[in-house]
Amino acid sequence: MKFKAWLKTITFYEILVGMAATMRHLLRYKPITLQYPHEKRTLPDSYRGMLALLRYDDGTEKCVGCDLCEAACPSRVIRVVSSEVPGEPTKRYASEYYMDMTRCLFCGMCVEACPVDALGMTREYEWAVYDKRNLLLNKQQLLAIGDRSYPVREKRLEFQHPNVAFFNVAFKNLPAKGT
Amino acid sequence: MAVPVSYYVILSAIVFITGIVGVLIRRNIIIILLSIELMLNATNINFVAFSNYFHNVAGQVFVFFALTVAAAEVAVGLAIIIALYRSKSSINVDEFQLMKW
Amino acid sequence: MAQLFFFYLAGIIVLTSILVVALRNPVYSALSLLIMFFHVAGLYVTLHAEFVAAVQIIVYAGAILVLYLFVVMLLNLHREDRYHAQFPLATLLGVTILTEVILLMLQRGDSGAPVATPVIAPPTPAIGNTEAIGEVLYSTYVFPFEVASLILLVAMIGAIVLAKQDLFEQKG
Amino acid sequence: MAELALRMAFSLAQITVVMGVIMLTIMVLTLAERKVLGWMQDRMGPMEVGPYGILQPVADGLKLFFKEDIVPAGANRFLFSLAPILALVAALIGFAVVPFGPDTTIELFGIQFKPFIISDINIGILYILAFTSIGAYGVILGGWASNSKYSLLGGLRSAAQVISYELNVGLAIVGVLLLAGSLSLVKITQAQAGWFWNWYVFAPPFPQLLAFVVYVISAVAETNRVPFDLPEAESELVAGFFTEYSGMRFAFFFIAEYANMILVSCIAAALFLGGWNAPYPGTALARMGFVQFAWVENVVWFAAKVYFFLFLFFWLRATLPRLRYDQLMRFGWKVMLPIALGNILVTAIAAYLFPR
Repeated sequence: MKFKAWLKTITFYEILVGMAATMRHLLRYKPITLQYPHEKRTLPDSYRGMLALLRYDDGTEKCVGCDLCEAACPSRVIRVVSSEVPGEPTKRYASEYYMDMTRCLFCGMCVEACPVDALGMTREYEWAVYDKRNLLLNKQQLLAIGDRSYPVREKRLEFQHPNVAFFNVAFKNLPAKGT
Repeated sequence: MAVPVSYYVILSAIVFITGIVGVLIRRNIIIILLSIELMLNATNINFVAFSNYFHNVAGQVFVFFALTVAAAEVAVGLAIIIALYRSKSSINVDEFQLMKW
Repeated sequence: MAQLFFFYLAGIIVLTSILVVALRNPVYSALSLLIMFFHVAGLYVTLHAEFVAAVQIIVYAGAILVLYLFVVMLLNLHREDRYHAQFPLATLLGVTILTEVILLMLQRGDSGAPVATPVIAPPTPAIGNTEAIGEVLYSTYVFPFEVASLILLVAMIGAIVLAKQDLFEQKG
Repeated sequence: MAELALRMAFSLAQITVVMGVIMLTIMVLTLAERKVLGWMQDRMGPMEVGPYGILQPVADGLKLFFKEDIVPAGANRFLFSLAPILALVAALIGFAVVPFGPDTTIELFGIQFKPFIISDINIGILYILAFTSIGAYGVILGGWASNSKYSLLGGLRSAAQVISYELNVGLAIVGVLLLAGSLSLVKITQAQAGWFWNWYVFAPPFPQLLAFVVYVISAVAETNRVPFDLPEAESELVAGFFTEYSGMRFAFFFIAEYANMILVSCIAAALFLGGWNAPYPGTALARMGFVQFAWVENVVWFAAKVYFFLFLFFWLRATLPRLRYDQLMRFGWKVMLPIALGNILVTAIAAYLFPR
């Protein structure tokens, strides 16, 4: 056994095996490289890309300025300034909405937290910019992203089924029965 | 148009004297060793010049012995320098007075 | 032509050897010594000692001077402030030896003519420089050669013993 | 005087051609290395510039040429500029004695010229060894003059490594010199004519296989290539001695490294693998009657051997991880050196017992 090991050492057996492996890869050349800007991977269904603000089908913003996304965000990306809809004291909207995408870690918690499904995750990921300040997105930019990524819009809540309209907030996130 | 051998002797004398002056006036041990290399080279020039002059390769053989001595000197000398630098953190010759009474 | 080469090489040798002594930065000193070694090698080539020239560059420039630079950088030395105070002694010694040499040269009245007939007949031109040196080194000078190898061995061991701090310390 | 001028003009032309070929080879090598590495690692290598990325070296060269040339604060400006030049000169000067083709003479204007050998000096090997050892200066001075601790460490490592392995290179060559009885590369190559078992790797009386292995390993170490690329270990020392270099000075170091690779490959081909000799006696072209074109075959064989070694460099780089520094030194001094010395001993005895 010892002699065998010694023989392997002096004949560079292990090194030769390694070199044979690399040579085999050279001869059976099958690159796994993706030429990225020219070819792109198909994204998985649950891909979480750029965040976007959504609209209803009549073009009004979904966001009601409730600040829940701001509270849910772990890295404090979002800043919402909410105010009343003029003339309708019971309704509110986000007069300003900022996302600092330099800090965003794309966890999707804001989307989960939104009671009116006003936030969505798109499949955009090519957001490299030369100036970091360009990543501080305001409401108009976020809405624009939503407009181009979600061409099919939801109906307004009031015009949906009356039961849904009655519960009105995030019925799918209710706790399960019996807990 | 051959070069007279006396030119080589004068050249090596000048280099040798430069080496002596270097040994005497410098404080840095490394420069002193470099000056000693200068002196050894001066003798080598002489050896080779005379070997050419007398058509006898024995002079060039002696250059090898000088080279051997130079290499040995460098190895030991630099080892001593490192040892001295460890104990004194200086290589100024004025500071090594331990053996002075 | 030969004299032209000689004066160029000799001039550079003298200049760089003075620079070795005069420059205050040890790295610059070592570099001018490097230039000097190259020109000495060139001088050897003009003297038909190609083998010695190559060995000069390999040993002096390739090994010895690299070791010097190595130590200079290892110790991270800075430039020296002033020279030693032995200027008068150095001047005296230098001038004395220089005048001695020049006097000797003048006394002989040597101008290149052979003083004595060459003792040993010139080797046959068919043998190259390297072979001739090898023949002499391994026949006439075998004993000095062995002694030289012994010197190198002793120097190697000595250098290791000196430079390695904890060689003789007991472990544990 | 006219003859001297003619000879100088011819030598100058030779030098220009050789430099051009070497620069071209270096350009090819920069691409080939990345391509081969990529293929061995299931990647593609550069693909962007030109079809299949073949114009990448041009793009690299342009980029390095126009890049800003930065001298770091506190650097020694003179030595910082000198170091890359020293490295490049030391790398390129060795090609003067390499025989690229057969030892034929052509007659031009009544003077004999050797077209494939710039100069055939009788200490050729020693000349190359002398100037490769000068290459360490570029590295060590570049490391020191940058005023950066990574550069300094890289330079010191490199100096120690180059000196250690230069010894092994020299000792590995001695076996061949014993058999050939000459220091001239042309004579050594001529002595290996005939069938391929006359090459000194396989040559009777004692094949220099051990010396060949020692030479190849030491040459890889001496040119600072993987797996012995400690002077420029990216993960430890940023980039070693040329961390602080940019632009053309960086390019000089880069070219010097590749030129060194080509040089050691040329020496290995000339000393161990028969240089320009084909593995069979004579040349096929000469047998078919094209005697005046036989040199083409010789040059092609030489180039093939050199390119085999260059490919070996890439192959090793794709396969092996980097050694640790103390492992490298131990390997050099405790394994390679005794093998080389033993090889010299056995070869000397064999050459004495069976004189050729």
